[in-house]
Amino acid sequence: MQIAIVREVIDAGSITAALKAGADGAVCVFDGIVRDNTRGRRTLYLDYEAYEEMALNQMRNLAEEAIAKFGVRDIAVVHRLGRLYVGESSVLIAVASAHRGAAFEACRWLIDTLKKTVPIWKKEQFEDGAVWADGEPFPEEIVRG
Amino acid sequence: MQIAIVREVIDAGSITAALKAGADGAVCVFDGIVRDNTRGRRTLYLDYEAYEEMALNQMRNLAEEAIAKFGVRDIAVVHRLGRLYVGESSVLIAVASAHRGAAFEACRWLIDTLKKTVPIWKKEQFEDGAVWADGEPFPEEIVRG
Amino acid sequence: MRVRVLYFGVLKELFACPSEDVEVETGCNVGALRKVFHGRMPHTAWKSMAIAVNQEYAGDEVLLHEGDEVALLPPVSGGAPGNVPWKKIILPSPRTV
Amino acid sequence: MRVRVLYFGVLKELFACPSEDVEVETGCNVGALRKVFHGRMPHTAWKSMAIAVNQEYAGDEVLLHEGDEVALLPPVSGGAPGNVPWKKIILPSPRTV
Repeated sequence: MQIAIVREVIDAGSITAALKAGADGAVCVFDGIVRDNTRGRRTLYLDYEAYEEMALNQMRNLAEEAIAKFGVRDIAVVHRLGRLYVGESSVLIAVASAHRGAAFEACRWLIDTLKKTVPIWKKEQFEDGAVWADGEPFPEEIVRG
Repeated sequence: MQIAIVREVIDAGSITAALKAGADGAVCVFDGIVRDNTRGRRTLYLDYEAYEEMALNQMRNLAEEAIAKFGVRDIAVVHRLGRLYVGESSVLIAVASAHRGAAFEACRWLIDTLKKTVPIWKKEQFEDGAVWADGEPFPEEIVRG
Repeated sequence: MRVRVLYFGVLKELFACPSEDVEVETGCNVGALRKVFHGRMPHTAWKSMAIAVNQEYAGDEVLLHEGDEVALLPPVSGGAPGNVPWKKIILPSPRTV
Repeated sequence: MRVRVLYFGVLKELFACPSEDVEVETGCNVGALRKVFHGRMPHTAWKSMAIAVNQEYAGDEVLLHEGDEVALLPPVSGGAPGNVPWKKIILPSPRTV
């Protein structure tokens, strides 16, 4: 299980190569990349920041939960922080499994859940100003306010 | 749109790098790899063969259909033929899209449909003999016998 | 008239050749050709067979024409390992029509 | 007793600092701390805020202890671009408790 927060370019090739093993028939990869616009407004770059120790713990917990829940063999979750330009990968999730169904489902669940529960934030820089990205609302079990 | 049948190693890195564009926020990749066993019987290698011109046409048609159906921006589908050993990729499908939901759905649909409709076959070599892999049954609209 | 029949996968081994030229009557359709080949194949190989004419999947009603490329296609198994269990197909000795 | 409160994302800008030491009464729980901060934040930033104590999400009933690390977490937005439209959050000038 490779769980990491990095500040340099995410190397998808070496991450997935390290993940594969003989028992795997399928690897599903999600690569989240910086888009050039948000609703038509041109993006210059994004600044990602995290509550880093907690984010790492959460990512590790999610990966363990996904292995148990979907029966996949192994998972890599790598998130990048700092300033990212258009086309750069902010997150890479790779899931290796004997069968493809579990690989797809675990990969989708991981990115969906990561986006709601892992304490990472991004600020988007447009040509005419910057905004903090609106996150998806926390799941009910997290906010019991 | 990159649609190809190759006989050498599939280079996932260059395929996905060539696919990405500024408007994309998500790339979903499916990497099908040769597993070391089938139901516990040890696999030595697989021999893939195709009705090549028809397979290419089918792959192209599927990619076009997926772009229309799921609204994704671009797709690469590369299948390898010949002798493949454990751990090698037989097929790579990459889908680039503004949003992740469509990327996942198109990628899943492409591999599921490819496996049922694209004329490619594989023969598995075990230590004690070889068998042609049982394919999934053709969809009803294909076999109207 | 003649059509070219291509065999793939297990059928190529079953017939011990990749293709044959087959003489058919004018007006012969895919269904009629299917019947001719039915008798030459064991049941397991026949199950869920598809036929393509000139590289398009073709139903039984499709008419054949001189020079058509007709492919007999066992269930395909490209891509990654499937979830379907693999099964041994017993090959009989090749026969001629 | 004292707890260390960490601010992230828009809150770090709102309070113009990444963290503060806050004096709270013994027996203070997350809910009570939440109320203290409620008054300091505009509604848009407050909406759907989560609180973590020592790096675990904590509900209102969780008791605070001397030296706890308490993090105020705006809705997270890691990963790839979301499907949720982005929205400008207006930052008021920082105030003190």
